[in-house]
Amino acid sequence: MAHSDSTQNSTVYLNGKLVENPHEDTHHVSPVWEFSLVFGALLFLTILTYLVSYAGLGPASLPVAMLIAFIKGSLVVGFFMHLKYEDRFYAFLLCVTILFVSIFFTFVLFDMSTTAELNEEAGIEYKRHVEDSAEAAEAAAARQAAEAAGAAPAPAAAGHH
Amino acid sequence: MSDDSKKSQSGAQSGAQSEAQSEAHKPEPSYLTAQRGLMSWVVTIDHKRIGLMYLTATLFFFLIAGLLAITLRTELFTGQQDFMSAATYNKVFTLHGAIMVFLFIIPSVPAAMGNFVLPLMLGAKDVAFPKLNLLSFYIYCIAAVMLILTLVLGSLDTGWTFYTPYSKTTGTAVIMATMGAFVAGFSSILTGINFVVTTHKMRAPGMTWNRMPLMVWALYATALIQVMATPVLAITLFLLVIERTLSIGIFDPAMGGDPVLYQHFFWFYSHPAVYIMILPGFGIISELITVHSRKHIFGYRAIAMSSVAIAVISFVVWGHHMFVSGQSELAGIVFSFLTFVVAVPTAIKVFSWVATLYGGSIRYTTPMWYALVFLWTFTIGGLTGVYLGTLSIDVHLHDTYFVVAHFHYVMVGGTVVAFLGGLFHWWPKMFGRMYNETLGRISALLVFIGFNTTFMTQFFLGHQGMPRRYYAYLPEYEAMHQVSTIGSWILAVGLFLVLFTLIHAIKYGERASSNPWNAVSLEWHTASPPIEHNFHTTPTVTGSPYDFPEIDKTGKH
Amino acid sequence: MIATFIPPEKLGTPKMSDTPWELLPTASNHAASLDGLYVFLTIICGISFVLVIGAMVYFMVKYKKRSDNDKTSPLTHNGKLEFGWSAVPAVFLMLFFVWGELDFVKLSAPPADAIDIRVTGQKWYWTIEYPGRPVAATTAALDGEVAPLLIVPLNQPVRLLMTSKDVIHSFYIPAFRVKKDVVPGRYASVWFTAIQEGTFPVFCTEYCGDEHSSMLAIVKVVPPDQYEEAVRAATTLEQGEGETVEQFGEKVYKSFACNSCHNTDSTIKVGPGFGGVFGKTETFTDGASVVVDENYIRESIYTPNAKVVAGFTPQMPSFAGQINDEQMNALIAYIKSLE
Amino acid sequence: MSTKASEHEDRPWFLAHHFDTVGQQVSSAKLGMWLFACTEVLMFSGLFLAYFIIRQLYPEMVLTASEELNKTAGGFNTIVLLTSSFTMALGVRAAQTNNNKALQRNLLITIGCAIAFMIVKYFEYTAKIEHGLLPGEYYSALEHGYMLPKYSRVFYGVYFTMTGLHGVHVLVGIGVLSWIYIRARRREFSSENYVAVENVGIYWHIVDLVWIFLFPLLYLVK
Repeated sequence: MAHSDSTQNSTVYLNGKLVENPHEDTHHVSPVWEFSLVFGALLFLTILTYLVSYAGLGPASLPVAMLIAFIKGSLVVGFFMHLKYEDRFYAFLLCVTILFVSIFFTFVLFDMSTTAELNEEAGIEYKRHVEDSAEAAEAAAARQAAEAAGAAPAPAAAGHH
Repeated sequence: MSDDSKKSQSGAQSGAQSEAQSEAHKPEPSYLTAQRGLMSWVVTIDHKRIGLMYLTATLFFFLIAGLLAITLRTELFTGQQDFMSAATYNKVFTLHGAIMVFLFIIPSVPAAMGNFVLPLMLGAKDVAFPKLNLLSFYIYCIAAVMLILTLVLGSLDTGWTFYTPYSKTTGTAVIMATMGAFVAGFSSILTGINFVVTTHKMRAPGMTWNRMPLMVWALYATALIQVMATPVLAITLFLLVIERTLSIGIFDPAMGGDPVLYQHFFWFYSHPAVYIMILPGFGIISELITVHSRKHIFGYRAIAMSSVAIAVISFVVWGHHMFVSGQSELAGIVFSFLTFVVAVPTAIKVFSWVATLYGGSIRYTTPMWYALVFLWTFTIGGLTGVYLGTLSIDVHLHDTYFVVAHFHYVMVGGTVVAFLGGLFHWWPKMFGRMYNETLGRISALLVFIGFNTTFMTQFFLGHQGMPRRYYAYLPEYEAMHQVSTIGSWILAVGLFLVLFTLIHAIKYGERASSNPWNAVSLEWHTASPPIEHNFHTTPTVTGSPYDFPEIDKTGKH
Repeated sequence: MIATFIPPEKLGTPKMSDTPWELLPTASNHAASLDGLYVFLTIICGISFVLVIGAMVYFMVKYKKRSDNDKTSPLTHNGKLEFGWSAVPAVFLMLFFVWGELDFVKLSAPPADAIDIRVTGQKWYWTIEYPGRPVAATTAALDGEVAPLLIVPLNQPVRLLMTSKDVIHSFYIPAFRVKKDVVPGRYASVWFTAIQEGTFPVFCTEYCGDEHSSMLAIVKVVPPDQYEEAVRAATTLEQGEGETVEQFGEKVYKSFACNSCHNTDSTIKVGPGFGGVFGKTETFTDGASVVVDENYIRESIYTPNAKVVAGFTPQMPSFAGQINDEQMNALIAYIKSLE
Repeated sequence: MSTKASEHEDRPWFLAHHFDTVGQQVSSAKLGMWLFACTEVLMFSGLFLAYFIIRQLYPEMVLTASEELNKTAGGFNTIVLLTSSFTMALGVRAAQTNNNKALQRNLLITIGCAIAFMIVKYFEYTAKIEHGLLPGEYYSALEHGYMLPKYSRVFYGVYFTMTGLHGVHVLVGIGVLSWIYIRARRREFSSENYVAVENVGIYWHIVDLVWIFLFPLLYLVK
């Protein structure tokens, strides 16, 4: 609290919990060996991502690469940026940001992956790219051929995306 | 800055010395008269002066966008072309939307009124980063110049939402307008950072989180949204400009992208933005209703927590703008459910305000009238939001005048009415002058009548199927449009009367005491207009900001 | 001007609805349950509005300031009341959500036996293509004036497969309560079963530029037995007997909505005006110039972007495969007759 | 200009008038910087989402188009940025322990690494421009003999947007770091007044953090 002229540093308790006092500030100085250790770990993890990309894990390679990147990120944030020794609120802020980023990602990618859900049952083929002139002519010809053959002209599209 | 320089030159400290111990030597001059000359305004870092500069700029743009709205409504008086061509009409409605959103309603309550009131309410000498505050104002001015420049470069006809692929292919000055909004976003981020840090670190001794006025809670929640949502607007507009210049194809279907992605990016910012617009209005209403009915707020914790809850949930509901836009139906169902979750805290707030009136001693001053008008219009706005959140009804009502009526009820009926109430409430504190009470009440009545005639008819237009942004319409809708246009004229008269009353009060209003409403929160414990660094001695807070003397503590009530 | 080619009074023969608050005609299978939810929602919201504003007005009157030393109630919160007024709205909201969601799923999943009609949105007109019929850009609907016409059989499910050629449009039939954004690059689908005969207007509800408010069309519901006949009549564009070539040319001109971009006098609209254009020498963006004759008109309709008149942008769509020779000759004759 | 003149003597020179104690000023500055860091993360999240969207729309196109990127240059740049982060952290530690010489040395190394990063990026970009692997209309990979899938131009559009915006942040970082270096030479920083160095450190670590996520996604994608 701003203890202007009154010298007492009025620590305020709120139902038993010390109200976060804006004036104390952690002066934690981490030792040099801690930084070098973290730096070494980061270099090792970078080489690890490099190897993982050649290991050819196939579909699993993206989650593994993201996991390694997340570990490297938390090392940088935790030690290089002192978040481990800082006021809890800064870590809370970062977690809220990551929460909003993940909300943004999950909802948009959920929408993109389920766009054809109800349409698929109804047989609507869901085309992503616009038929350019070459494809349009080709599709029109296919449609004529289907009509000539009397088949029900399902909206066949040449070249799925 | 024209009307600021006409400050009263008396300079003498206003009469009553309300501070704890009166100063021995000549009383300190107020922040308006402490320094003289234009330079003292241009390079000021005093949050009160920056607040006034923001107020003048935002009210100026409110005037411009308001006049655009009047020309719109007058053009729509008949179904045929009256005095504008279709292209001009599209440019006018786009500019009405863009200027209102980016240059008036987002900066007005937080930056103009919040800058003035927040440090005073916290008992602080200034905001945490005064220079950053001034930088935020000048970034706002650059954004304003850029949006005015779009007028010169062929104006903008994409709607304030800049939907692609239309905004990619149209020939109007889309790049200059998007860059203007991009820069306005940074001014909003800086204000947001400033307010979050001020609320955390600059509170007076004894002011715990539960002893803060609810206006501070609302500004804090707004600042959090401003910080967390505006960067996504920055990247969206950045991608749009790159799409137009380098056409990277992320939003352009012909090159493999998808326009619905732009809508996801845009609405991820824009729905939290509508809560940036309304949350400060909630804060003002909590202050007005308690002070003018001499009652402790009903459900302090519920209102404070619902401000933060709205701030958080507002990030998960943006899909309800896109139910029929080709978004997947399953995603639509999820968004519709979450939209109803966000409706509950808003309802709690409205019920708590009405409950605050119970057992009070209500003084019908102008701010109180505006608060009551707010309750009427915001309840209608909120309830019609439920219509648009329901999936099947939104299929029918999406992009019709029902949507136009809904968001005007919440924006004009909500934020603007609360803003006007706040202006009347804090005008004595800002300028040390009382406004003319009868003129104020007449303006409240005119605003109420004009507003409701204009936008109530648009609900019926909407459910009759009248599409939005239509320049010419079917004859069936003509009668309702005419009623709406007449209503908009009444609303315009009401707003001009407000402007006149307030400006007139600065020069000719009689002197206001430091606590005309004998309120309890900290900003009323210093002189009005306040001295340069707010308080002689930093006040210590012992109780809640709503412990009015009239509250009967004897328990017999 | 309202749609240059659709006079307002000729749209929607049964008036949309007489009084503003009356609901629209319930002309499709979705309309009934949607209106039911709409009325239920209005009743609940009306009651809660009356309760909230009534309480406000009552408190305003009862607790107005009587004297300077009034005593006000120390009440600051009441747990049960606050829980009550959070739970009750939450229950009603969930009710609305579930009812709305059930209708929405019904609205989004077309039945398998629906008739497929392809609709293409383009800057400022709709092209409707019936199964097995040649593409008819705009079909004759009303005497003289012409609007895109969607002919729908009574009591049979119809599915519209829609896409757009340039920007996002939105196909909205208020009387059927259906709407879907027509996004370029993907198929959007809307389905309904018309249950009331008559014609109803169709709007474009997603802002798409200058003539957004003129992008109208008409839905015409015909009994199932007359459906084939009506579709054939709507999609044939031949020279009726007693019609001069120029009159037939004008019908073709309006059917393909040429007038939404080109005026019939010499003023510029989006493209150049055709008044007195025949025989004039046109200079192009690349500086070359040619005397306007039949071949130039034919070529600039089939491949418009080959030669673009100076001062204009190449945004005219190609009509290759849509206009047959007979219609082209009539069109040329009509343009020749314009002064 | 509070009227208590006497109270002014014991206020340290760097304490602003509206703060009451140094602790309040330092914690306010740090909270402000962390909020700015959050806005940076949110801004780059938009670009990462654009990348994931394209990866979902055209999976095989992204794999083949990213083969053209120079992995060793990307790897070298990652190492350079990690070392600059390491020396930045040491610099902040030096400021905390009043070791002005070490602070200046570390700041110089960090600026050096940042410039090295930009030089490597310059060579990468010129290589791409020559091969025509450019976004949007400027995409002319075919003329340079690259048979790439249909929508590779969109991948290169996102590649250039992400690495370009990150590059701009590195340039801004160089500017801010040299400003701190100038103030360090003027001996402004001490164990009480080092928050400016720490804030620049937070900014620089965020720039490094973005590259840590950007490198595997763009270069090593499989």
